[in-house]
Amino acid sequence: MVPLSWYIILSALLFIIGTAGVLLRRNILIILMSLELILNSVNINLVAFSYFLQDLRGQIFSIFVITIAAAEVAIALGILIALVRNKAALNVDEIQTMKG
Amino acid sequence: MIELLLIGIKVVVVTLIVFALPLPLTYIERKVAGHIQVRLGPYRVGPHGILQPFADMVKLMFKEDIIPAKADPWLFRIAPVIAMVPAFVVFATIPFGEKVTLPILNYEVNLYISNMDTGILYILAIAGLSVYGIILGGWASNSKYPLLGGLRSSAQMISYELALSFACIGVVMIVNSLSLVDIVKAQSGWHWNILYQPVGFVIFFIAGLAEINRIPFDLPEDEGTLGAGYHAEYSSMRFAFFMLTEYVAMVSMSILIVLLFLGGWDGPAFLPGIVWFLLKVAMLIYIIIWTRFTYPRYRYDQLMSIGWKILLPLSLANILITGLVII
Amino acid sequence: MNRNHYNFDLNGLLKKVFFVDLIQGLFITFHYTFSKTITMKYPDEETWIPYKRFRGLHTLNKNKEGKELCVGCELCQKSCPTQCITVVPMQDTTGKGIADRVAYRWEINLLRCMFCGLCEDACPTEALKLGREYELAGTSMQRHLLTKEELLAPQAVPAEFEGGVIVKARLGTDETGIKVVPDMSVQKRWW
Amino acid sequence: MAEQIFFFVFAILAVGSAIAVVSLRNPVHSVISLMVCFLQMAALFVMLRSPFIAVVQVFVYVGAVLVLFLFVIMMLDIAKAGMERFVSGGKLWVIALLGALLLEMVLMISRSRLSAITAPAAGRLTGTVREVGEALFTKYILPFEVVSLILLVALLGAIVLGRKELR
Repeated sequence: MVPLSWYIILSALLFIIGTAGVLLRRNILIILMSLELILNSVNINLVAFSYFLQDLRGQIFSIFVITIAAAEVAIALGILIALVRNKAALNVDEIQTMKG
Repeated sequence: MIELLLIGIKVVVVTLIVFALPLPLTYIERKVAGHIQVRLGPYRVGPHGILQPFADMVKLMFKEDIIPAKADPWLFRIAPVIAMVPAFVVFATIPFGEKVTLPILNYEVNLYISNMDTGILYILAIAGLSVYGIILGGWASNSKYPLLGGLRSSAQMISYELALSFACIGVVMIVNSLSLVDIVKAQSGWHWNILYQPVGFVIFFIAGLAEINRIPFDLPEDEGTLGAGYHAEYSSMRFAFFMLTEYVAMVSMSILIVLLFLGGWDGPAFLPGIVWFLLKVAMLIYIIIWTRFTYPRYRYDQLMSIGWKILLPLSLANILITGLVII
Repeated sequence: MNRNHYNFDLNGLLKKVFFVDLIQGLFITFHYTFSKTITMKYPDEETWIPYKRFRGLHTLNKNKEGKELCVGCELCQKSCPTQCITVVPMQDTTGKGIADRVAYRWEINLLRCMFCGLCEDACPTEALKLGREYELAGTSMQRHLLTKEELLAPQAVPAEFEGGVIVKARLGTDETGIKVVPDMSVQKRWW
Repeated sequence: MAEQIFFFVFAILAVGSAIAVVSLRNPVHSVISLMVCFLQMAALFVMLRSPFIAVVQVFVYVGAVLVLFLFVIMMLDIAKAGMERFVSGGKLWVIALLGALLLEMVLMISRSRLSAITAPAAGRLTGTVREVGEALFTKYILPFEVVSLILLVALLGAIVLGRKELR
């Protein structure tokens, strides 16, 4: 039987890896993927608790998380395409339009 | 223990059958094509060319395996496998019949590997993965025509998966279950879903043709404009894997249509259920081949407008009307 | 004013909705599926006999008494644009030719021949004809350098045969190449 | 026991592919690793008796979101963006901080009362589609509608952003 803490540790690991990706990489595509990774690590938590506590709320909320993540990706990639079309930059450090 | 053993045996048997199916299917497709075009088709290898697929297989095995110099070697190698795996994994939840009693052992066997609670969703989800092989194969070749083929297929598959899934929802609403076994059981006694969901059937069939890249929607491998499309750079067994995938996808799509709309193994009692099932699947495969050699290919903008402007609204309306009727 | 533009075409709409045209197309191809095929089962079972005008492998003729018609005049050699014909005449009094001059050697290099038929036109005694043998592929050089003796042997299709038919055939293969042996007794028309 | 072996296989593959996602230079390779990672997560969801979430994960993430990623990557020119040097010397403090964060989390988890929660022998929840659906459409109907509204807005936003020229 797999104890609950294992799932939590796995999700913590994935969360840290995702955060590292966001903080270390400068490629905007990789940053978006790392964000997806973070969201998914939270999903593992939710589903694990849902199973171990026999509560459906975890599953329901992981569905919501997945939906929001899909919406986020659609918008983010739309922005990305518009950005590349205007500035031809994939590096987040080069995108400083809002800085003034 | 015997249950596990049985599942193992079933997995092996189904995999072997699915692996072997493309051999007769290529022969049948070429024969039907020949006769539709007033030709003979393969004729020389064996009586009426019946050994032609084996000759082709041997030829493909001994061809040189070429990897283009500028290709991404890792993705280029793995893409055919990524394409092939989903096509086979789909069969994990496809039922071929209900229970049969083995004649000698007197043991009841279910004619499916697993009766999942999320049957249709699982199949649609896994079938959606098959696009990866095509996209990656096209991208990894580092050549313009395969890349265009990969791009086309990714756009096409996302577009038509919507209509395909929505067409399923009508059936699911009638049956009240996602499990394929339940869906077939609900259709027993001539209550076939094609009678209740004719629009859904037509949408599913058309979107299914697009999903498995068959004419009139085979834009990803358009010979006329793309020179074989996403597998233009592939040769030898890697090319064979792509071919295998396409034929297996054709079989699984026919099986899905039979299960969802044509009553599965339901039929008059003078033949066993599995025979009816196989007959229906064979008929659908024939129809798919038949349409291939009847219709021309659509243009790409036509393909997109059919998917988004006709099939998607139609499938939404179908769901709406089904819901109203059920209430 | 042409109001045709605004007319609502119910018939056309119904045709579209029920895929009438598409189904008609399907039935056309279905009809063809079971119609007679026009493919010739060429090397194995059938072969095509060309018309008389066909220009295939050369043949040297004999007259009714079995005398060689070739008089060794070398006109064919002179007229040949690719110079693939070699003729060496000699005097002969044994009467195997129609005159006392016959060809000592009459050789042709088929690899250079382009089957233009000028040699046939140039021949004054109608000894040289371009026959109807067209399976000329082979694996050795010797097969393409034909001598007088080989050309004097009668071809499978007789010269007076009209041609333009499919006949039964048998695939005969030897070490030099592929030969399709026609069986002239069973004939059928094209299509 | 068998379950633990499976857990380790899936977990190691997931962590390994996640590391590959953030460390590979080529974005296409990153997407493939992310696909592997998500598939492992789906497998973990199946182990947690929630097959519906697993299928939704495969359907939405692997089948749609990542294909979208691939599509966008192929449309853009990644050749020059791929060759970046991403762990510069100044970023070492980030790694140290993240390591500290991980250590803290593991400590907290190990000292918490989580181990007291044991897996239910025969749970009430079977994670069937019926259960999830009933909960979604009765108790959680409001969040559901809000999420569908968000999806609609996202759809419109993506269409507006993707147009050739913004007016």
